Amino acid sequence: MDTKVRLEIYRKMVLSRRLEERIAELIKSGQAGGFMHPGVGQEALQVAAIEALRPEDYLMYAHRGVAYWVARGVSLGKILCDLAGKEGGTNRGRGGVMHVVAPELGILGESGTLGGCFPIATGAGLSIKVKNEDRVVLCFFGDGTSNRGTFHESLNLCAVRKLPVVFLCENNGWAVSVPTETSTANPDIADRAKGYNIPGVIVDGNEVEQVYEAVSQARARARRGEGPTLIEGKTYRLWGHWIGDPDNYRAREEVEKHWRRDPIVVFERKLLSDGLIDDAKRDQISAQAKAEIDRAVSYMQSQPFPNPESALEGVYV
Amino acid sequence: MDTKVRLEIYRKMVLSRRLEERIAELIKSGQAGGFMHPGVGQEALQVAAIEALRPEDYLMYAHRGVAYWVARGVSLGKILCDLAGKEGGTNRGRGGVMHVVAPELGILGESGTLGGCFPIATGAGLSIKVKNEDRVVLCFFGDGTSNRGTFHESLNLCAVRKLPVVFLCENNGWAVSVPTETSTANPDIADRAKGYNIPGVIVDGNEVEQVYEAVSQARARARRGEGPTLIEGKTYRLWGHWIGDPDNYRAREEVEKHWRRDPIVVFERKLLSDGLIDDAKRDQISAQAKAEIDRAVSYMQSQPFPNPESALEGVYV
Amino acid sequence: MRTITYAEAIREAMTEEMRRDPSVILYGEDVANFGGIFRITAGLKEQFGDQRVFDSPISENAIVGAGVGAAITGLRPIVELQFADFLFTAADEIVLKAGMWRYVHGGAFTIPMVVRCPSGAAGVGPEHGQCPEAFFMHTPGLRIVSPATPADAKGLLKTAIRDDNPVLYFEHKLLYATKGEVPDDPDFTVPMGKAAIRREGDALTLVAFSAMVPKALKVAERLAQEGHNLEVIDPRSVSPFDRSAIIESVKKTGKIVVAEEAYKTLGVGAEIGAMLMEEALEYLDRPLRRVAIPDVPIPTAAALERFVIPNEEKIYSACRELLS
Amino acid sequence: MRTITYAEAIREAMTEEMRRDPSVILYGEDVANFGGIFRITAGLKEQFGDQRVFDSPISENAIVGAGVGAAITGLRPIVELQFADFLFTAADEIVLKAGMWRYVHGGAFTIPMVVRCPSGAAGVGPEHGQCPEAFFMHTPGLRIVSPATPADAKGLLKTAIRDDNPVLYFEHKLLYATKGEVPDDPDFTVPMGKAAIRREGDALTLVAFSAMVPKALKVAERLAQEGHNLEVIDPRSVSPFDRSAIIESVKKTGKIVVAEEAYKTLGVGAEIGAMLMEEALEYLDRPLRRVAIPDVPIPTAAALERFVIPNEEKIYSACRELLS
Ligand SMILES: Cc1ncc(C[n+]2csc(CCOP(=O)(O)OP(=O)(O)O)c2C)c(N)n1
Ligand SMILES: Cc1ncc(C[n+]2csc(CCOP(=O)(O)OP(=O)(O)O)c2C)c(N)n1
Ligand SMILES: [Mg+2]
Ligand SMILES: [Mg+2]
Repeated sequence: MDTKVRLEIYRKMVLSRRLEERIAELIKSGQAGGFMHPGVGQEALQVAAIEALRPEDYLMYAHRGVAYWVARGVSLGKILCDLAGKEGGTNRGRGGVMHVVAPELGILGESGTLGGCFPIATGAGLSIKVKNEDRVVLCFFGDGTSNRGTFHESLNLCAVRKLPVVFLCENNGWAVSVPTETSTANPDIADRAKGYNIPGVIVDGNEVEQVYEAVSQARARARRGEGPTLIEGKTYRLWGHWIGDPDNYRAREEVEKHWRRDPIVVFERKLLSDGLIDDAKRDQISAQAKAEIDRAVSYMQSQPFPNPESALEGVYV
Repeated sequence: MDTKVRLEIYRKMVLSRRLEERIAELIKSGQAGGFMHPGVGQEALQVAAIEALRPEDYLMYAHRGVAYWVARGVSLGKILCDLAGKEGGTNRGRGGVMHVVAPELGILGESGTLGGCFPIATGAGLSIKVKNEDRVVLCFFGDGTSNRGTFHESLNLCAVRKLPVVFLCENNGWAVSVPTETSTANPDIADRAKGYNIPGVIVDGNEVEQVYEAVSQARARARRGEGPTLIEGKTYRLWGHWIGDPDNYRAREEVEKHWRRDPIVVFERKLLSDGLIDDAKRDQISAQAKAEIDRAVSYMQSQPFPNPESALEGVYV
Repeated sequence: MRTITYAEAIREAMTEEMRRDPSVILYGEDVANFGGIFRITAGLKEQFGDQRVFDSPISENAIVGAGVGAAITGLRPIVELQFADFLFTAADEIVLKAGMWRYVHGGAFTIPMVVRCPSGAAGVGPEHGQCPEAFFMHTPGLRIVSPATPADAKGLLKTAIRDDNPVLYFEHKLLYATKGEVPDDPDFTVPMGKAAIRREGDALTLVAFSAMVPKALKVAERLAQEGHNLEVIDPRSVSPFDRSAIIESVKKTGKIVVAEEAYKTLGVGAEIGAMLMEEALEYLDRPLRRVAIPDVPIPTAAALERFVIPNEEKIYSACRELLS
Repeated sequence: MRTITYAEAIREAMTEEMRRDPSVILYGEDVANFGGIFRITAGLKEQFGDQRVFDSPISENAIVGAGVGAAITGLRPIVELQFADFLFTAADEIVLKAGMWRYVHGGAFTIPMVVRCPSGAAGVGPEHGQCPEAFFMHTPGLRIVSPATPADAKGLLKTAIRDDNPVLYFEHKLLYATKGEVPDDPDFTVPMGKAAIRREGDALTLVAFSAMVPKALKVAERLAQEGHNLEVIDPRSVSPFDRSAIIESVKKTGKIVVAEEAYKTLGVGAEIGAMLMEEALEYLDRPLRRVAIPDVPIPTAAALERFVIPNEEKIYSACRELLS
């Protein structure tokens, strides 16, 4: 894996982590509201997968954190404005952080009803196929979300029409308070691929290289016109389901065990041992992240709340 | 397989076939209307599976013909009254032949929207489990119907809660005019079982013994508390999708090829060669069927149309 | 002008728009090889190929949701649901996705999609026979069109396909075979949101759309012979909804009957009644009459269906009551 | 009488009914281990075990449809949807299965199920913040209940659980923490279909339900100080719908304002307006006023949400206009 790519992935993972830590402060201090579902612990899966894309590809992200947007290059200031319900964000306070959008980056938005992502991603794949374009769709979703009927309908439709869609399950073992085994008869989501005659791949979602490799191969397959791939990344949600979640439904030991596999620490060690970064470089990256976030926060604070009457605009073209 | 059972299955297959032939005449002569989807060609699958049930079991039949009801013992007269929209049937003209029902026989009705059957069957399984009863649910559905999202949600829920439900796919190769390969990425529906950690079994749906055996085993498994089984019976729809279907989308040769595997002829040959019936017996069974149907038709003709005002009754308890 | 059927008008509109704009595609169950179970799409696959016209699995959520996904990425999908009732199986995709994806994402996208929905009671019960316009009229973000004539069927479908908003297009099964004159001009379109005054009069305002229009016109003729000149208004689309056409008419007539094939409670007639109470109270000299399904699921048997579906007799007596 | 919260009242009703009748079960996402994301079901799994109280997958169609299947085979399921908006993801199961399974099968079954739906805008947009009563009020076969007080929350939920019809029970998220007196009698129930006159008066009829009731009462107090005695009517259920309570009140006041948290077009206010135009036209001396969401999806940002959701100020000025 290319060094520049690895460093870029590391930088974005750190930036995402720092941003979520800051967002937690903003929410706790009442400077921002909104339904924020932190992605702490899943950054390797999210960032590495998106780095494997090309600029022209489409992205359907999941509800789990900011790393998708950071990886794709959405300005942090805009993300914070969406969080705070201000102008200057991506959706003018209409949809908040649940609907961050950036068509110019291929980011198609989010469905607040889980599983709404699958048919939309399918339709984007249909566009690519019909228009014969050189791009793919990457669709993230959680293990719990994989139990919506839309998963089944969409994977079958994509597979039978050989649409260029990569489905990436972030299996973090939980859906809010429900462990995967309690809700999901076969906790290996990738085993469902056989039912659609498509490849099903399981990777360690906290291992940057495995994720990057799997998504790259799935992307290539999609571009060869061979259709979708179902990738499952095993990972873990280190924070609560949302900011404010009592998180009293998981054993502390379980959570602590996974902190020891914190993907940022894991990846950092590798980069250090491979000599790609040293302590100075690491501190610099983290300092740069802090500075960038500071700028974003003041941008957000400088932005006005939307004009109330503007709520009436833009329902129809 | 018990001789009495085999003969009973044969009798019901013949009775079902003759009844559908008569229904076709009634519809063409305008004596009955309704959305009739004939099951000609699928009687082995339908009758043998239902014979493998016990009287206390629940049945969710599919939209494909009369054999389910005949096998379960619904009076032919009632079926014809539902078809003709008359009193004396099972639903007083409310739902017609699409909603034949008989709680006393465990027949729970039909969902006119395909795939509505799966969650309902799941709920019946839930009742059995919660009340700890000694019965199972048998849920029929077509290959096309298996692409509804409700299939996925229900199989997963039944599997994860180990509900006593037997899912039986009648894969007849077509959904109206669409061949299974065109709509279904993996035409072996049973391959989806792996995604739910349950057994997936493929049988020749035109072979009475195979079907009876598979359903008996699935029923036993369900009763042992081990949960659902997904059975797929490969079969073929010998008539059009509905009575009146031009059926111009299938190659004549294909249809003729399958007529040579007409399950009634196939089974009849076996019974003859096994010496369980002779020509006289066969003619007698067919004559009895005709007589029974004649009685049913005159019962239907003797029944009144429902009183129009009665349409307002029974929306609420 | 040529005389063609409502079904042919729909097919013509799709054919012309697909020829005109390569981004228009069509899919749904049985639409390609079979040409649709009502034969509306016959021949389109042969003309436009199996990438632009294809058969989909029986997966209504994916059918509708993929339409939204395709629309926000540059196509103009026409999706056919086999029966309008199946909108319920895809209600999240219809209401919260098609209807709101643009708004919640701050206007980042347009959603130029059309969902064709064969509607109407025809002896097939409440899962294959409803006219669910009113359900979706409550939702912001959707356009809802219900043509009553071949000309409107063609002109409104062309407008819907060219429109950048999601459109639910209700085609009544019992109108498919009806004939009418349709302009030859390939650019003939009918705007959404503009009611058609099917007949001018000052005695009473009779509002009807879709399959109720021919029934309303027969009633109007019958009452004309009895000396009452009815004004028959066909809104043609309930979103956008030509409120002023109805209000202006009622200011003239002071009486209104609404005939529709929806359940009475919160049918389109409810919105009309409330709107008039808000904006034309002083002009109303007689109570509102709504001729609609008496809040029971549509029964299958002909004897029962006939009793609950509005017919000429019921519309006639509602009008008569107000005129006496 | 004890003073408890709306949330506690809901929990009490479930607890008592589950104790009373072993056929009552409860399931939904996060209801068992976590006690529900709004903590409404806390402790129930511990009391009734993991067969009667369990966590379901994120599968709304199966959740609701299995409720119907369980109900027709002898259980009385209470299913919780995490947000009322998810009714759309299961609309076929709600409208065509729960609502019509009994009718299309000729009355062969009863469907004693309750779907608990947390409703209401709370800074979470149109996929987690709607009050969709009006959508489902159009459908025959469903009961629809929207309590405004702890006493009604408890009494109506107990009635709903004991009822043999499917009930959509809307519990407004912003009411969970509100307190009120609730009778001690474990057999205290509140009938569906009986409006509560929250305040008697003759100046104007103000109809409000769910979270609009406290707002309406504040407005009524304010106007009382200005010398206008409002009658505040809380229908409590929109199916069955206590039409006569509203009609009788309007015959007395001649003026009506409807405040609701639904989209204005075809909101409950539309049915009320049409009904009054049918049955009380001659008594109305002022136009109808509907205070509702101005037909836009509910925006997420507080500044925008506040602008579209009916508040005291908007209800007040609507009343004031009619009173002047
Ligand atoms: C259709 C639907 N059902 C339920 C919810 C509420 N909800 C939001 S996130 C969540 C858990 C999702 O779990 P998973 O898919 O595993 O993603 P994770 O939160 O673990 O990242 C639930 C139940 C929803 N938004 N939409
Ligand atoms: C949700 C839904 N979509 C479509 C239909 C219309 N429809 C009725 S039968 C049928 C074909 C079903 O195919 P399959 O499940 O294979 O059963 P078969 O008819 O082959 O026995 C279709 C599309 C329906 N009733 N419900
Ligand atoms: Mg998860
Ligand atoms: Mg089939």
